[in-house]
Amino acid sequence: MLMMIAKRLGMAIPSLIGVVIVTFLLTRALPGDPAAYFAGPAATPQAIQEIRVKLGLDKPLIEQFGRYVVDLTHGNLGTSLTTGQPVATELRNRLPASAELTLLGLLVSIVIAVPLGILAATKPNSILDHTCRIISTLGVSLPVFFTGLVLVYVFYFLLGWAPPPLGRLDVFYTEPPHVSGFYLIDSLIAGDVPTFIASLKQLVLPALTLGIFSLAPIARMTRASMLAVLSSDFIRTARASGLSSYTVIVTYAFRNAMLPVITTLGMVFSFLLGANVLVEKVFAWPGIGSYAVEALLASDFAPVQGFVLTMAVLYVILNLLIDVLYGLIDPRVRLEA
Amino acid sequence: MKRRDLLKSMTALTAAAAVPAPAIWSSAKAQTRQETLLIVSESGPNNLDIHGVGTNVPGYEVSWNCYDRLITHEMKTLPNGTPYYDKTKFKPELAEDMNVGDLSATFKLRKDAAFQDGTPVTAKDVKWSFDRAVTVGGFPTFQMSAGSLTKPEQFVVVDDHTFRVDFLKKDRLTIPDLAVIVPCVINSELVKKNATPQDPWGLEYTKLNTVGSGAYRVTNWTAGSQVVLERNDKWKGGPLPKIKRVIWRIVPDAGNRRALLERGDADVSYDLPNKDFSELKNDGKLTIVSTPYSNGIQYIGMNVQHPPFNDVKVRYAVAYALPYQKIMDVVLYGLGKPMFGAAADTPTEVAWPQPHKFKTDLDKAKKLLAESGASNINVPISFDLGFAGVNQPICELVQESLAQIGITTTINKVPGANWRTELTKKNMPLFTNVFSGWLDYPEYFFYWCYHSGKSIFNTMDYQSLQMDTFIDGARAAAATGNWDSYDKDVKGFVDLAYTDMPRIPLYQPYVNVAMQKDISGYQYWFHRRLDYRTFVKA
Amino acid sequence: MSIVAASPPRENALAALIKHSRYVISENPVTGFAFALFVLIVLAAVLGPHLVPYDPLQSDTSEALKPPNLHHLFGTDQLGRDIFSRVVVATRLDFFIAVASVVLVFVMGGFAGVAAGFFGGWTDRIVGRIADTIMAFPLFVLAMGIVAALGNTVQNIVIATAIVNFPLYARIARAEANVRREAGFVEAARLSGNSDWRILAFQILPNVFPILVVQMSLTMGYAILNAAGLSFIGLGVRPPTPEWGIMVAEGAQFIVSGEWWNAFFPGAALMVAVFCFNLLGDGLRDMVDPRRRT
Amino acid sequence: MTADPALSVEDLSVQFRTRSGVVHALDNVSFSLAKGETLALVGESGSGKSVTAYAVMGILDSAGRVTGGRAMLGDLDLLSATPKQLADVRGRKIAMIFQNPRTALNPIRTVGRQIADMLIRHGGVSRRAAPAHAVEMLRAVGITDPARRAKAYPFEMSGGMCQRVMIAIALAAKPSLLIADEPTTGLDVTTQAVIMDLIGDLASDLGMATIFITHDLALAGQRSSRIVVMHAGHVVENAQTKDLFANPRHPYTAELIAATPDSAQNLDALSAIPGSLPDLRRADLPPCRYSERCPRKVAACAQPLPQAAPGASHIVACWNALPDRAQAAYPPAVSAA
Repeated sequence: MLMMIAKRLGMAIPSLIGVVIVTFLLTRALPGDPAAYFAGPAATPQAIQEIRVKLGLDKPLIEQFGRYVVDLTHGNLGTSLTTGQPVATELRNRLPASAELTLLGLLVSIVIAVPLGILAATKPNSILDHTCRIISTLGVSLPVFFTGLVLVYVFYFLLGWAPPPLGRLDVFYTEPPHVSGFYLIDSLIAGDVPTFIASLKQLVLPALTLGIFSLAPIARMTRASMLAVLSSDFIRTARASGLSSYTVIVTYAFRNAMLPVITTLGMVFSFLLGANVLVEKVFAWPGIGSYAVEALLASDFAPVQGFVLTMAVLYVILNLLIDVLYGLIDPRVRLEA
Repeated sequence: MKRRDLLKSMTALTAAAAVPAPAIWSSAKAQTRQETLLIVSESGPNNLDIHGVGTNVPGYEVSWNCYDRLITHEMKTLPNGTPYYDKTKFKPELAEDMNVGDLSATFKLRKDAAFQDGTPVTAKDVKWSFDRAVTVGGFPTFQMSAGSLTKPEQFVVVDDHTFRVDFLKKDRLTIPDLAVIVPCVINSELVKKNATPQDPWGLEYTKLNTVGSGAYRVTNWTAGSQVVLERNDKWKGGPLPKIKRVIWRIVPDAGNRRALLERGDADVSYDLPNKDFSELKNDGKLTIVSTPYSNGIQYIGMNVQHPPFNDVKVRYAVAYALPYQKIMDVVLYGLGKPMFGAAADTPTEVAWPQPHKFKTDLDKAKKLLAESGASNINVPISFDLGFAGVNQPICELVQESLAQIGITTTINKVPGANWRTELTKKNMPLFTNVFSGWLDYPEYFFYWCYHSGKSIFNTMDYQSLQMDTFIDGARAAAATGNWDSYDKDVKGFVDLAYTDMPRIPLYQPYVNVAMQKDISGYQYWFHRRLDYRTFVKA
Repeated sequence: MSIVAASPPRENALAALIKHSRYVISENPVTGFAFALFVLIVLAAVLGPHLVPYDPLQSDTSEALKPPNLHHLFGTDQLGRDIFSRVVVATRLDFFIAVASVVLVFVMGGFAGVAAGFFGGWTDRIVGRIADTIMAFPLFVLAMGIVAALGNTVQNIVIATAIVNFPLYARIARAEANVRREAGFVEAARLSGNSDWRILAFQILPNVFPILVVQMSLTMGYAILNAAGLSFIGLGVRPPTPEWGIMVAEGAQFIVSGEWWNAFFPGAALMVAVFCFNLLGDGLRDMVDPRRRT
Repeated sequence: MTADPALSVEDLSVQFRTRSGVVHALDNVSFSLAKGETLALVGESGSGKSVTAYAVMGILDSAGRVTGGRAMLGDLDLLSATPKQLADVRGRKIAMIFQNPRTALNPIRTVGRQIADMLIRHGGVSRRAAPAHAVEMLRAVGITDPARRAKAYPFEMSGGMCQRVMIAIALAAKPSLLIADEPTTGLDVTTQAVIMDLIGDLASDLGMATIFITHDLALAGQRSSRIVVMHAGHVVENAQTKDLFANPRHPYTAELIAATPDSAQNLDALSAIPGSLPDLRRADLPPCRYSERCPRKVAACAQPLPQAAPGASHIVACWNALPDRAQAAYPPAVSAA
């Protein structure tokens, strides 16, 4: 198992290097001039040039890249122009917000999509199957920001069931003491049930928005994988053995069918991290997605680079976790590795 | 619109029936809420110090409320009842007395004033702060220079509580310039302790910490998300503010901001789309205050150095082609003061802004364009995406109108952060923009916008010796109180601006603020941001 | 089901395809519905500007923000433009974005993937690395970055969408080519003296093609969503060009004030199109490879 | 035959609906077997042997549909039984073992637990006691070191061992009928014999009737007392094993016997059966599905197949059967309906 992890990490290194290079080049190609930004509204061209020299922006690209890499190895991701704070600090502060939201969104999606997929697979090509397919396809056919806005309009503005879309916690609650950075977890650790409820309420709509968006891939994969497993030899054996349909579907088929679904979850998570960017904007969510969008539009290099790098690292870690999880479920992987 | 009404009544019904989230607040929390002002806006500060590098406009609001200046403005009341700063009358803030001489002004500081860490405010701090403003460069230094405050030698510590500003020359903007946001007084000892050799003015420290003697201090700031300010109970610059805590949340989506206001969750917002303001105003559930920008104009600018707009006839053609009234109707919803279509016999006034005499007349526009001989004009029309709500429909309407006289345009959205970079380059042929000067004097506006100096707000790259003469003349005359000459020069530059027409004023925008009915005490300031100190929550 | 091992009767290939399609549609009526929708979308894309009652760019401030009525089926927008006309005319641009980006990625990803699968070795490694690197980005953010860096044009939106989908196509093509490399008919072609390139062009590509075509339909939906998302954060097509995404994004500000039709109709059009492409993709997959249906 | 058969299949017809048309997979298949009897279902692949077994077990895949007939297990018609009745019968009264034992077992569940699942479901064994019983079962099917093997996964075991496990699963509830579908396919020759012996021994120990499905006529001859020959979904001949070999009457059976490699026969005599199975999707299937490859085709073959005489012990469905050597003096053993 450890060997496998090490091997996976080794394989991830080239793509991380690729990410660093691509991000660097991409951000340098952004329009806008940080020197002009720093120099302020009334700057003379000379003043801008001075600042350019100070920021090292007059150096050849390759030298700038060298400096960037050296900074990276020291854990220095630079400072954001727009917010004026070190990127590493801000990413650290904002990452839990995004992670909590995305994970919950994924959870919502799994809770809805997996049963849908199973239902569809048990009766392929029935009305039920078509309905499941239409529901999940509809979910992925709506722009995620549109879904979010409509949910806010209906559940907050019209019905008043949801709290105002004002970020992670109602303004009159204080955040729970920082342990994991996840308000749901931290508030429980602190035994603060009202805060737990308040932060859960804030999470419901954005998580639902993300969940709806990612129904389709999970439901499809569950259905396909369930169909494949249900027609496999060992399910035939189980059915011929007269095991109860619950045992056949849940203990035998479902657990086997989950293996490809878990792999898909990795992709879906990455997909959701992208969608998050838009959802965070709608719900004023203080996550890294909204941070990156603002920075990108402002041609603010450092946060964009930091964000992409964080995402790439997350992606690698996530895939690793999935491999580990896969190994836990599937003895073939665990015992043969 | 029956459906709308239905929706509204539904909203009211459900609002009454729904178990409101705040029900779980304890009475203590309700109490807190009573003393807390919740503001929602589109964007937040990027720096808590106005002297900082690249501090944005929301950052000014923090500075205004967290730092004191030597002097500030008196209030007057507009005909509609809105308190409005009086540009001619000053009152002490940190100073208890001001004595303006011929070439200097002397200030006596309050003896009881103290910074929030308890250190008394002394003349030393004032000098350090002013030295900083004229030295750090960028916006603060430029703003100081607008009042002819450029050298540290001008700032003299007489004794601990006496401070003198020496004038380099007579300038009627010097005293007003001491009441703007920039010359704020900073706790110099505290900042020096946190300064580094690379950063002798401690800008990194004040970026994150408010270290003034002002009425509020920032206790929590998450960039792009929220700012929390707590009242300084020992504030001496004025009567103790009623609001104990201000929570300023950043809500990027305008629809959500309106929803928050309408449902009573937010107390104040000042950057909704005009349409929302106009509807909320008619709706009557909220208090809406609309005040024209002092010394501000939204305009269509043209680069006069390059074809096709180097030809004044083409500029006239554009001025006759603009869909002024359409813009007033569907972009502003009437929340703006027209700056076009003055009657032909209207005399030029000694005031700014004032309307020009062009109005939409496509035939005239076509004729002028034909006379100019320009053809096949195809230019981008640019706008600042940061204010897309107004700028984009303006550009779309302008594009449509210009197409009718044969000028083809493509709309070019410039992200907010790049807008100033683009302005600096002075190569956008056609654009819309808004400019408003803090100091409400015509010559101040013209100095920024029409003088052939290096101001980036002369976005048309307009260069005219005659214009420079008028502007410089007006400034000199104002300084010496030669009002006849002043009036002549002001009329001169206004007339010239409307004769050469490098930029076409559209309207004077309004500052709109929406508040819950139980909120009062809003005041209009030249900087157009909120002053928390006078707000009251009933 | 070992019983159908017998070879199917020979039929005219076209007749067989029609018969098979009819079967797929009868088995899956949703696909038939999606196909009908698709025809409608194509018609709107081709004929759109000739079908609409108003000039989609023509403002009429006296008619601004009118709710749907007989003259304006979908109502009017802030500048009094007819939303119905804008929605219909927008079909062409959205369809173009979808098709162009998909064709582009089909060519890029398809060739790279086939080459990687067929030649293996360094080609495979390089293509694999590029795909891995792209995959490590959150896709939407990468698309944003590309459009922000290259500039805000339709062309760049198309390029960005193609790039973020590259790994998907490259991988599918690679896997298919890899399997077929060892297949009997390729072996036979090789033994009869065909060059690698000939084999690639005449034996491998035609076999990989159908699998990728299925993917194309699914990606078309994604392309439209992607463009809409870019519009929402201000990176989409230039105003006042009608495009569904930007119309939804701009209409969103009118939802709370009750002018729901601004966002609703373009949103519905967008949803219907994406929905149709997705369902069609499913159906195509059934036709091309019955067992692969997921 | 016997008054109280273990299983009696009457006129079983099955169709499959596929994307290329309806497959007439089984057509009026009838046979029965007595308690304790071993019957072999023999035919080429695609002849419908397995489909017959699946139809009886109620585990046809979803495209398959029983269009007629009965399968009586005691008083219960398996074909019209409710899913619950079926589930109670399966494993308890009829069990089935399959070919390719390695894929026919749940890959991510230890074999011990798979046996325990059956014991808990049918054997009245408590959850707590089941693991120990499972070990006993493994011992009973001749697995060495059963306690350790119970914790192994199928992929860790050889094919032979997996088949033993499957037998253990099948016999866990001591059923009265075992269907063994090509139980030795995929096993090496020595293992094949061992497994067949094991099945035979356990069947006689338990007094169990056995249906043995195979394409290997010689193996069927060694292991069964009665043979049912199937071709393209029809039963073409049904006779006592000795009788069948001594006196094959259907031309197809005769060809099969001739094609069977037998140590007694010269390899040169091995002849292949000409032609292949007809396409069962055809709408114009001839009444006798062998007629198109039959060397003895006569005009009568265009009529519906002859009906078996009630109570006949040697049934042949052919208008032009080979002469009955045992009863050559008599007219054909079948008569027209």
